[in-house]
Amino acid sequence: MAETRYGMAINRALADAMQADSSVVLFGEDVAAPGGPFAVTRGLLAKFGPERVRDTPISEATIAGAAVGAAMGGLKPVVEIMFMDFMTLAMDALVNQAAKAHFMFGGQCSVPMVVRTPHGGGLNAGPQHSQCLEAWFAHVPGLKVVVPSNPADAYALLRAAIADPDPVVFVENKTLYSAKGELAEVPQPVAIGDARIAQNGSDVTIVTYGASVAAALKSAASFAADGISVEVIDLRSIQPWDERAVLESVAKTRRLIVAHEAVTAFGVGAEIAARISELAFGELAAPVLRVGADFMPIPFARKLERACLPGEADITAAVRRSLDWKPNTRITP
Amino acid sequence: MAETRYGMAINRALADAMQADSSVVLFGEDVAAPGGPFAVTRGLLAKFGPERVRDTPISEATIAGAAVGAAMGGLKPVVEIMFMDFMTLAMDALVNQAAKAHFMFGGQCSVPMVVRTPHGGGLNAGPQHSQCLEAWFAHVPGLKVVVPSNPADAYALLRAAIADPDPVVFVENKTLYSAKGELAEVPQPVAIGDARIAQNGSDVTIVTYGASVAAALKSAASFAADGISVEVIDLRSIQPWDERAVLESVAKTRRLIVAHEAVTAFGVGAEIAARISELAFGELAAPVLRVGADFMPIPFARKLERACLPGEADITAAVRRSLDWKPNTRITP
Amino acid sequence: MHLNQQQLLPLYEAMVLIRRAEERLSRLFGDGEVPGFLHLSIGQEAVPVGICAALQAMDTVASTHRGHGHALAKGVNLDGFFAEILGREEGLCRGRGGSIHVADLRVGMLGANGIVGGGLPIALGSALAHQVRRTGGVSVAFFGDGAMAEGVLHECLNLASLWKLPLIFACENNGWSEFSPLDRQFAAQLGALGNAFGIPAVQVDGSDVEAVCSEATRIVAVARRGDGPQILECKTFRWRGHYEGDPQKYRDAGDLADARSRDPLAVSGARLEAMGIPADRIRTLERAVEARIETAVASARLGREPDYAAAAADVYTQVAGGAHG
Amino acid sequence: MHLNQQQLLPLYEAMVLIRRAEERLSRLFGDGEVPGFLHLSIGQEAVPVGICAALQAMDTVASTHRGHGHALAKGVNLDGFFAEILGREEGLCRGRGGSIHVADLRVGMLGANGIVGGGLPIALGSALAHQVRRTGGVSVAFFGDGAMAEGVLHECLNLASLWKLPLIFACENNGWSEFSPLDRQFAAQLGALGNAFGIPAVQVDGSDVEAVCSEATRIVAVARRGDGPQILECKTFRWRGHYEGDPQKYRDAGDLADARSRDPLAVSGARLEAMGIPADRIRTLERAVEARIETAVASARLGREPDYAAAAADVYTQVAGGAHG
Ligand SMILES: Cc1ncc(C[n+]2csc(CCOP(=O)(O)OP(=O)(O)O)c2C)c(N)n1
Ligand SMILES: Cc1ncc(C[n+]2csc(CCOP(=O)(O)OP(=O)(O)O)c2C)c(N)n1
Ligand SMILES: [Mg+2]
Ligand SMILES: [Mg+2]
Repeated sequence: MAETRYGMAINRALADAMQADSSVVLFGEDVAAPGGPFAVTRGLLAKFGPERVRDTPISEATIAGAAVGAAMGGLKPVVEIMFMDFMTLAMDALVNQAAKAHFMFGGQCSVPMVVRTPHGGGLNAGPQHSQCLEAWFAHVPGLKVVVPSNPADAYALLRAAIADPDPVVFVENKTLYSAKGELAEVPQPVAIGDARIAQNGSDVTIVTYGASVAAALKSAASFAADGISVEVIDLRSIQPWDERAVLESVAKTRRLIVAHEAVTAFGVGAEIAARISELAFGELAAPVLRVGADFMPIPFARKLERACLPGEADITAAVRRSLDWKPNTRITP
Repeated sequence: MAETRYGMAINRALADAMQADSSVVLFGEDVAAPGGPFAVTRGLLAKFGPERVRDTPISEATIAGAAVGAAMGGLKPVVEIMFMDFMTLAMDALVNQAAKAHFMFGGQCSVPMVVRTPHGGGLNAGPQHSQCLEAWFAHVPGLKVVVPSNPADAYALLRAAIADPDPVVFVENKTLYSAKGELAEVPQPVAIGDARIAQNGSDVTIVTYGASVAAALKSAASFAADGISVEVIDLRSIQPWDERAVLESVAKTRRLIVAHEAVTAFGVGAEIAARISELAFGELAAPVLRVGADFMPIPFARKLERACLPGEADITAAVRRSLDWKPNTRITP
Repeated sequence: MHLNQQQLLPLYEAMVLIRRAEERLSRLFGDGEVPGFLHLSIGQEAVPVGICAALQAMDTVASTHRGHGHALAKGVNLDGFFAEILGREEGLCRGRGGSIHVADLRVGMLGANGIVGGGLPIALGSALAHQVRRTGGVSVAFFGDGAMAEGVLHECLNLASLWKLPLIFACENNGWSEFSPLDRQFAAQLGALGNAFGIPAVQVDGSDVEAVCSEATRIVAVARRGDGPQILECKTFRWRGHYEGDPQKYRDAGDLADARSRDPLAVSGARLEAMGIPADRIRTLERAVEARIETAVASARLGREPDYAAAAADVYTQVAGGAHG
Repeated sequence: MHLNQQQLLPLYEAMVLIRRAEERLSRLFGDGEVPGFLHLSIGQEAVPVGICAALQAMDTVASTHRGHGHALAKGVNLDGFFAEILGREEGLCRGRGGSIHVADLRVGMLGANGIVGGGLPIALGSALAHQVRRTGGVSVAFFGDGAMAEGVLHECLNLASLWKLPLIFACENNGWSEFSPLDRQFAAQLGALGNAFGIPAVQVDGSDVEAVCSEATRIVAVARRGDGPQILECKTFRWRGHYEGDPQKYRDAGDLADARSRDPLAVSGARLEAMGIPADRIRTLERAVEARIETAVASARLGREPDYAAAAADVYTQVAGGAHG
């Protein structure tokens, strides 16, 4: 076991995957010589050479589209889109080509590609550099979406994503790059679609992923002092997501909060809330509550951004609301 | 009152808006001389001239981006993206520019633009020409999204969208273009965000929009024969959506189905189901159920496409499930 | 440069195959047997045939919405081709894609494409795979004149040039982008554009399969030996509407007459005649092609309806475990 | 072409304003007073100043992530500028945008932009508005050399040419795209590319404000009289890192020395000296600029924290009714 930063865990996963499989190639803006905008790909050019590690021009549509063709041609491309906000420029290749090729060509081929991209705010980077858009991709049959919350999962899920035959959107979080965590000498594998119980509990369940996991754990710890036992599930994968793990937890706690950094409205939490509200309808002691960013572009100024993004306090408030919920509480229209 | 086709109602709305306001301009692929791929813009070039009605090259990113600049420059552009699947190429301008300019520039300007685009299957047009992607846009603060289901609403909502100071994604439906309906000489206005009770009922509510409204109404009619009274709400607007209308209906029926043509998972229905499950938790007699397309790219062959897309039978089955729901029904993980 | 008999005859035959297959599809469409949209390349046959004749089996092509010619010239299975367009389980894509998504990866046909310009970066990625894996293969991106307006062309010209990829930009310039003529769609000449990126470009008479083939052979060799991307612009003519059923009101009689005046089959037919190939030998060849087509149509018609459960289970590559949705 | 004293002095002053404002921002950033990222254009001042000097008030400019120069040269309110970058309610964008989204619509500054290439179609749309509304105005799209790789440039060159829009493509070629040099990013010359679309292109020394201004004046007049889009490529130098805090390990000492050897302020300063302007007059001018900046900084520091409730209520244009979310 060694302590590693999230960014370095990704670096190691890339290096190990490239070592293990010569068909893995990397390309993206500033990923080769400069070592990546967040230093995540540092050293890989030197290790694997300019044929397999390439800087591209600022051409997101073609980065993603070329990955599709390269994957169909026998490579396993891992490409980087520098900020998730710029995925807007790569949508066609991902949604109309990568996601559909396997199905629409009748299973003739697979498209084993990974798009790494960081989402999230917290850096006062403003409305065009802070978005969490993973719900879009989860809505597209044929894409997989993962969002690791810690170094060990980042390593394992990236290895799983690279090994996966299908296109995976691998969402990183800018504020997590420097976060530390244990990463074993021989890391444990993680299957895409398997959630992780980050904290066992019995009174209420928080389902979350990415940077919000830390906030949820803090909230859970604060409740422990009051003798309230909060279970925290780190979803890790968004598409597919681990419905069974959530149902099992809710069967026990009968109360569910879904928390993420993305805007609440029409976000990932909507699907989870809708699905669990349906499947566990008779079991729930309170409505499923959601915590996410307020409905606005992520603002620049420190105070505004802080107020907009969800944090521990918002999660705690939601847990309270859930615990305090009375059967006759009715919010009228 | 005169019977008009949905496509012609849109045509008339465009003509009336252009007549009323010389700052309204149209551009898009084949919208001018050819009169539009679905003949929706026919005659407008002749009426309003080549300065205001323009064919563009196949450049979706620039069509949308130019609309932003034109709107900031005092025009009211109404642009067309030929199939909603091609919105993948126009995401940046819509999401990072149009949606955010008003907010991110501190309210200095508005971006009064409309993007018209048809979604939906039913034409065996295959995986890249049949998608319903409105959930993506509803997730983006700053965009409005409307999806009219009939000629009168198409007319009124398009006028409202053009008059609106903010960017509106105006979603049409390919199979509805030839659908007929009444359109008054002086049509009634409709406000963006106002739902319509398409059918009054008291036992169960179906919330829906677009082409699924017709299927819901048929399903409702089939239940009427059995003495079951189904209320059908045509949402008309997706962002913002009429929460109050849905809550009012559910207060009465205590049972809710959300139906749309888009893929169910992470679709518009997820938000509605999540929200109503939360707000009306204590009032619901059964879980909110969703009806949508199965989780796959929309397939080409007739049989496959029919099986994938939701229809009257699927809605009817969901209504039955809702009515038959017993408190002890528990779907275990 | 002229080809000899042994060289020209198979190209002629390949063009006849495309022509007759599409004529057959047109009738099937008229009879309601083809679901969805249908875009025919009748009149343009010399382009895919001339280019694919310059390719090897390992070489790859990414195609367009008007992709039947590319598919057939690259050698996709004929039965599977018809079965796909008729929406059958036996189709190349098991009925999930249709005309606009015909693909046969076994022969390097990476798929027709419903997105104008969508094949360009796919072909570029395929060329990258050839380069990195040192397959010795080249990749071809077919695209129409209308596609030239898409930004992705620019990105691909740039990246292909920077990376010296074995990529052929094959433009089928038929002068129309749906219902709009080229001069209202694109302000540049492709050659000048390519040259700006340092990419050599040639224009050929896309109705003359010999001209197409000889230029293609030359530039494919250049690309194959590692000298970077090449542009081949083929001037050609769309005989039919943008899609079957298009009334073509936007098109005047002169334009249509012009189009029909350059028939690739007539051009090569005249050459074969001049070489002294007897007319009945040609006729026999044509009959054989027609027979193959009828067999394929008959077998497609007998095909099964696609299996929905199989489709639903095949959204992701089937490996152990993993439910989605 | 040389300018006279009356012409050059205000340009010099405008360059000093940008230089000193950015130097001040750099210090504020170092002190933790500027949230987020900060991209400075020190060394490039002659480009925005020379171009904006050729514009009228009604003309519009769309800018980039490195947009302070464009903003200040177009005349945005200085207090609002600093207040925005410091994240204050009094900021041009009420603290919601920051450095990378500075905008002042009143003076035709359509916004800095966080999306590389994002300003191009916006400027094009603005040019369309000028054309349709017959304002007589022109629109300028500023973009960097790195942005040339984005497909949207191609689309905009094409559409601007087809529609003969009053649009200036103003490239600030500083040789770097973040941490990567131009020759590894773009395979074409912008001039050749523009010419392929029939768009006239000129290159100027972007460190010489007179050269920039006189070329800009000429082509703006061409565009304004309806003769279509124009390209102005300004060779310039980025003195600082891509962003403040960038250690620039990728850049060798020679490149940095080259950059600093062409200082727009020195170039024009020498001209002013040669014209016989006394050094103390220049110094007075500089002091006045510095004083304005200090006033703006002081007022920004005194500014209020932005109002969250107001922001939340302003996602859509405020008209009667309508809740969202
Ligand atoms: C991205 C995108 N935009 C628009 C369309 C609609 N469309 C299909 S074919 C076509 C014209 C293409 O013209 P061209 O590239 O010249 O090919 P041709 O039809 O002449 O073979 C258009 C606009 C599309 N399929 N994809
Ligand atoms: C679409 C997009 N891709 C990538 C980036 C990240 N990025 C910001 S600036 C930049 C380099 C831009 O270079 P250039 O256009 O030459 O402008 P300069 O920084 O030199 O002024 C990159 C890649 C971005 N902001 N937007
Ligand atoms: Mg064409
Ligand atoms: Mg640069």
